[in-house]
Amino acid sequence: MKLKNHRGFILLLLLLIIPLVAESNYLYSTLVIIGLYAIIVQGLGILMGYAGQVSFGHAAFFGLGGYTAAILTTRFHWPTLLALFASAILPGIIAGLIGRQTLKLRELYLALATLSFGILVHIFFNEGGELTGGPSGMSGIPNLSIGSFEFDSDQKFYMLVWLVLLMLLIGIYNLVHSRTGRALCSIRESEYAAENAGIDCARLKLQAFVFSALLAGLAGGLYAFYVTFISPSPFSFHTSVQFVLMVVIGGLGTFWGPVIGAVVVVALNELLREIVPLLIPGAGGEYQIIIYGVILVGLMIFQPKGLSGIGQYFRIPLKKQLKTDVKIRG
Amino acid sequence: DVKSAGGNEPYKIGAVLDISGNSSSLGVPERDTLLMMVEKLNANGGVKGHPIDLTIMDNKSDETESVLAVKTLIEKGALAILGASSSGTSMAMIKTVQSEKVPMISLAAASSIVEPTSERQWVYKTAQSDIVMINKIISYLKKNNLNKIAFLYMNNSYGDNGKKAISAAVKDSGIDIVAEEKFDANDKDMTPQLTKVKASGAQAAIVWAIPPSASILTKNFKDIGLSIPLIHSHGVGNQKFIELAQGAADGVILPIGKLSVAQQISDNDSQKKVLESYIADYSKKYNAEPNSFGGYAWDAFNLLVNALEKAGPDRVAIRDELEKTQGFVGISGVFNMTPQDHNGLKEDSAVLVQVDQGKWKLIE
Amino acid sequence: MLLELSGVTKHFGGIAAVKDIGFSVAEGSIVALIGPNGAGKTTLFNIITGTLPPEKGSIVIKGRDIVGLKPFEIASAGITRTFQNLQLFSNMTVLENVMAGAHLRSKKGFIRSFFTFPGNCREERKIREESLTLLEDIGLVETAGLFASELPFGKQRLLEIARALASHPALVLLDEPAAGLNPAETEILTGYLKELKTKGTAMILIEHDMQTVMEAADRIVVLNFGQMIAEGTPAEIQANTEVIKAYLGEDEKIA
Amino acid sequence: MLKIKNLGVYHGYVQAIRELSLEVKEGELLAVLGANGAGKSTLLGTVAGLYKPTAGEVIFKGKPITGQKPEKVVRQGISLVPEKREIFSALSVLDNLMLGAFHRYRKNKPALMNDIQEILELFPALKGRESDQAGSLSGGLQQMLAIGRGLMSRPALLMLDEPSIGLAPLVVREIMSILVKLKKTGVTIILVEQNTKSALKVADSVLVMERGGITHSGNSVDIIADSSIQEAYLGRAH
Amino acid sequence: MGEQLLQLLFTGLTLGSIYSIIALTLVTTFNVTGILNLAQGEFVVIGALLAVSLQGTGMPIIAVFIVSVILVAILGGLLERLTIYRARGASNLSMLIITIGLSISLRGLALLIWGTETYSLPAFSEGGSIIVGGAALNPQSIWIFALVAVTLTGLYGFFGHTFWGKAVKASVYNQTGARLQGINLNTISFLAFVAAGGLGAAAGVSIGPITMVTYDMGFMLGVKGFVAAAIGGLSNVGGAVIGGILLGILESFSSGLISSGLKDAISMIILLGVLLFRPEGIIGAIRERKI
Ligand SMILES: Nc1ncnc2c1ncn2[C@@H]1O[C@H](COP(=O)(O)OP(=O)(O)OP(=O)(O)O)[C@@H](O)[C@H]1O
Ligand SMILES: Nc1ncnc2c1ncn2[C@@H]1O[C@H](COP(=O)(O)OP(=O)(O)OP(=O)(O)O)[C@@H](O)[C@H]1O
Ligand SMILES: [Mg+2]
Ligand SMILES: [Mg+2]
Repeated sequence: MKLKNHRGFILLLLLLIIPLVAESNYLYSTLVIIGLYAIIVQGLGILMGYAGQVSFGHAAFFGLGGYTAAILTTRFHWPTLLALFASAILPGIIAGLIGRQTLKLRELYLALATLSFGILVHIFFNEGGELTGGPSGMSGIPNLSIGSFEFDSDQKFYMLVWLVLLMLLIGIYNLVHSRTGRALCSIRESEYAAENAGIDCARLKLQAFVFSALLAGLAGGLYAFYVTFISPSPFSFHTSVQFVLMVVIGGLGTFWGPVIGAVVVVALNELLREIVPLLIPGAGGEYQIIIYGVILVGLMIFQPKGLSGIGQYFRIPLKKQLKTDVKIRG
Repeated sequence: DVKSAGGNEPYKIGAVLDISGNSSSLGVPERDTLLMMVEKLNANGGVKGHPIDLTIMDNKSDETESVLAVKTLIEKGALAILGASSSGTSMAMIKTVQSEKVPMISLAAASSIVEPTSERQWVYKTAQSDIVMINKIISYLKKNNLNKIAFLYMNNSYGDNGKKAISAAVKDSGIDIVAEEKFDANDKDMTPQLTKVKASGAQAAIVWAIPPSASILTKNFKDIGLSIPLIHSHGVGNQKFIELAQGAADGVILPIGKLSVAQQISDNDSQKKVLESYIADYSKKYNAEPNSFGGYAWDAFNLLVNALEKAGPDRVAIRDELEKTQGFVGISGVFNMTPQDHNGLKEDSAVLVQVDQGKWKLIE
Repeated sequence: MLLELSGVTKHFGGIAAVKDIGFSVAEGSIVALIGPNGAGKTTLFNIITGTLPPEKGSIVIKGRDIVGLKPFEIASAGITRTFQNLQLFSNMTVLENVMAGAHLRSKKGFIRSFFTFPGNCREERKIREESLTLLEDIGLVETAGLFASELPFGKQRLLEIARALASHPALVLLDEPAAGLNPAETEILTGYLKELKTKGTAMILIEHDMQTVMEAADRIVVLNFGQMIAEGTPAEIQANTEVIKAYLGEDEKIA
Repeated sequence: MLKIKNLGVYHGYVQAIRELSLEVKEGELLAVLGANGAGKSTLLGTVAGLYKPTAGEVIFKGKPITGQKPEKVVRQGISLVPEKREIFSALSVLDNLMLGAFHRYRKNKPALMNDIQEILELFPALKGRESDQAGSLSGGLQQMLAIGRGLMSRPALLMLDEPSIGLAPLVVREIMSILVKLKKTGVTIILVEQNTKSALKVADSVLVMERGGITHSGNSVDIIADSSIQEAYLGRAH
Repeated sequence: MGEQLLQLLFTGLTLGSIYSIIALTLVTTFNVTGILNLAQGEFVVIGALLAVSLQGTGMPIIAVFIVSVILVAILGGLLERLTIYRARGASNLSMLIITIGLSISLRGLALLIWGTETYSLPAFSEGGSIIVGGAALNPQSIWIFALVAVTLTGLYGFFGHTFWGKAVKASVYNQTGARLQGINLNTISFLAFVAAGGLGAAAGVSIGPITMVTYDMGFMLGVKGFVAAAIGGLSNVGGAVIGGILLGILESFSSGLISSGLKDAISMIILLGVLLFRPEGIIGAIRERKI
């Protein structure tokens, strides 16, 4: 394989060296959050971008992972690492159970079904009484530890999250460049034709769904161990929408898209928080919100295929680029 | 410019507030109060000649954003953190301030924010805990021989904490909760819940909610012809509640901090002067009445300034000074902190009021 | 016999789209299915491939009844098809379309795909080579890197055929493969199909171009209003007056 | 009637039409032949306004219509029956036909119903299925519907992109005779066909395209006689 | 008990009227443009907030209603030109994201102008609840139903009986086909958003007296409307109204008789049931053949 194809991975490896040079907990936290989102969105990207199945309920799997970790460690005193595994597996199992029926639905109907699943789970977090701590949530989640090594600093957590992400990315890279990746794409393009080519669409869609739920759950578990406090509010419908935004902004059906989407959305939020008050003195959150929305709309108008497509501007010489723009009108 | 105020190095402090998002009705008056306080303090020479450099960050009522915001502030060298506005966003910050050893004064009510204090050495709060308010209500109920009550609460952490507190408080008090109903912050009609209350035979209804749902409930209450006493929580302690309830609020009873009835409290009350000056300052600057949320911010800011004056720019010393606070007269009450009590407010910080022709009236 | 149909029936509302159809396809033979528009030809394909459930009747391939199986199971039993209303994987390249068609000829599942490195995967390379050969044979190899949607209409049809052949099926159902091809191109296609037949692939061919039908088919089945009105060799059909009246027209001269 | 000068059209960075010029006279039936990918559909699409040319001019009845949007072009009296049919599959057959006359009527007039009856006479196979969903029709019936819808707009210039696709031989012949009749009423027709034999029978003049340009043009008799064209496009049977 | 049930029914109808009107506006845009407009809730809120400000100037309520409807209709058209129009040809998902972006920005704008405060609007008619059989019915909900009825009749007439209505439907099913018949998609999309804005504002002004108005309530209203529309089949105007009423009654009875905490859960379960067993909605919509 050519080096060129792996520039992204090399960049990621370089990112892991940051701790040797930088010493900002804020930076690490931001990167941890980006990393967690990237894990979720990368899985969701397989489901949405490759298999073509929209989900507006992934915050539920994220939350299920988080609550699994929280409940197992605080109520049942499981070892943290074991609880982390469980936090990935349980959402996976739930996805397996609900997916078979749900994935028969198409497009908006699937979006609605996943949305209502997400809201149901969110209600469960709120109404779970003693088990989930209700709307006030649960605190006192221990730090994640492997043996006697404890992930008690932002820096250590950052290394962990991005290593996990890197390993997942390698796996996903293999996946999308394999027979399975191709089969997923063909489901997205035409289920009839895919079935007639011998592809078991129902099964493959389910696998992609379970896979994305596993990743979301894993990220949820990591989140619980990172913040050590958990409550229903980060797992609402809004969060599911954020995840979909990240996938689409990054670029559907592209390998790097989801990661780019996660970075851009989180970084944009953080940047706006810093920059807006500088541009408009005395500006509160209102301006941030407005500008964020406007940027979102702008991205979709000018880069409807997502940001990962921007690379093409640097590769195709300008002349050809101009011709590319002459497309079907309307 | 901040530096020029006293010529001395400014003291950096940070605030994380729920300025936008679900709890923005809390965060906005808090922000306004803080901005006003800083301006006034710096104009008067700051803390021993050091101006205060306050950075306010909006967490959008989001817990994850709260964590990121508090880390930014600590990174920028904040000596202490004020906020966050609501319980969830405050809870999310605790791990960070505990491990980074930065004093934090939350503006939210839940007692779990500061308890157990053995695990919350760095965390303080200025809003009265629910139990303070509940006790006020319980004594009213006993006095009027109301033994069967209905409890209605909002389905979020505010309502949830209220429910926990009242369930604990009614034990062994001879009062029975005969109906317990909840509703969503977004609900547009609480008649179904109230129909159940009506059928339950309760002698009084206690509601733990904030407007607009609290106001809608009050309207519905009147509409379906319920005539038992309606007791709300301090969550409705602003004029907005009365306005939105459009006349239905008359007769509503609630425990509240003294801010809303500052004129009516006795001149002997040690808080009177403080309250009146806050009201005057705030009304002058913003052309509006301040509310209790702003009051929490006032208290947090002044507690911190007090500690800073004694301790100087040293986080450990600030924390120690906060814990030693005694007899500090604030908007929400008189604060007496101890190593076991990081809130420091007692029952005397609240009064019972009744709405009478659209105005608060002190009833004790 | 490779495929045997009997008593296959399907209604849509009041319309009997396919009624009591029975015929068989011998191994390595071409059966043409002709009939006026709306006669039920495509519907029959949909039934054989499991896309539509029949109301009645049996469909047996290599001795196994496939009624009730899912389309992908029927594909793995050796039947693939092309679509009259094209169903290409538009946002995939021509080569990927064919490789997706070869799905059945490789084995790696979801988990194994996740853990193996594709660069080292022999299976993947083999499929790629074979797909390119297939494209070469059908005349699409220069366009291998284009998106399927960028092909002109006629070539999209050829691509459908290539994709259907990629899994090396025992039987291919072709729904108007020559539509959109000019006579010269049709001739090449006919030659290609005949060659395929000699290599042992059986076909059912829906086609309105009589020249192709007469030249390629071993047997012809004629449908009209869902019913089978004739079956026989090309010569027999050409002489069948009912077929001429319903479908071919009196003055049609067939070469 | 229609004049095209030095037309150039791109799809992405593939040039589909290069420096193409042609002229169609009023009442003429022009057949356009050519291999797959020659650019025939692109040519019709560009005249109809679906694609925007990068160079050249399209002039209809003396007025330039270059680069106009399809909804505007159709109002000038140009109608395209596209190769992918583009029928409204969830609407009824009747609604599909009605909409063909959208730019003429915009109201449900009796005249409209008469027109529809006429079309149904031309395609008896569609009779009795007026209220069926267009998408449930068989491929060939959908093709008839698309042609019928194109006729409903009563164009001065009718462009058909491979109308014979999917149609039974009898019906193809029927369509060709309809075209001849239409021509007699003064309609100008451009017919893209792969069914060369049928097309040549009815065409006045013929144009052969290759790689986006015109390689041969002339009246149909000459073209049939041209042996090089014979070989390339007409196959063995002539 | 009977009185309680009647009360719950009345409450359900009040809620149902709110959900129906929002579902109706959602379905209208969806039918016309194929876009699910997640900013619809924001149109409702801005309409109501504008009415609050206008009312402050002492205008009579009828004038407030009309001016607010006109202003938001203009806003809708403006936003369509600035965003949807520019993005034409993009995928459905991109369009959905654009409407999400719009809703975020509009919410921010509302926050900027009107702040976090909750406002109330006066009811259309004076006087308190109507008491029937011991249960109270909010008279404002009758006004909302009137609005629903008028809108519904208008939409039925338009889609079912006019040439334009057919053209609009056709343009959703096949854009190229529609343009080739001379149907101007740009105009249709523009008008659809003008209508969405106007209808949204009308809904906002009429529900305001019941729900009160805060800058951020649009999102929840949008979601409820979306659910109601889906129960009704997503592209069916009559279904949207029935779905809305059903949802309202369901919520009312489940919080009155079962548990208020589980009220949303119950409506979600119903929605899932409808999706899984009758994906075309309770009023079946047609399905097309693809092969
Ligand atoms: N899903 C469906 N719903 C309703 N009717 C259908 C459906 N599918 C097919 N039909 C009807 O069944 C009949 C047979 O259709 P079919 O597509 O099999 O015809 P065909 O022989 O392939 O015709 P063509 O040569 O025109 O493609 C037609 O009348 C068609 O309208
Ligand atoms: N949407 C598109 N994107 C990219 N390239 C396209 C597109 N449509 C057509 N082309 C290219 O433009 C050229 C001309 O295509 P066109 O469809 O006009 O050919 P045609 O003569 O109509 O062929 P056919 O007889 O197969 O219909 C071809 O090379 C084709 O690959
Ligand atoms: Mg067919
Ligand atoms: Mg073509």
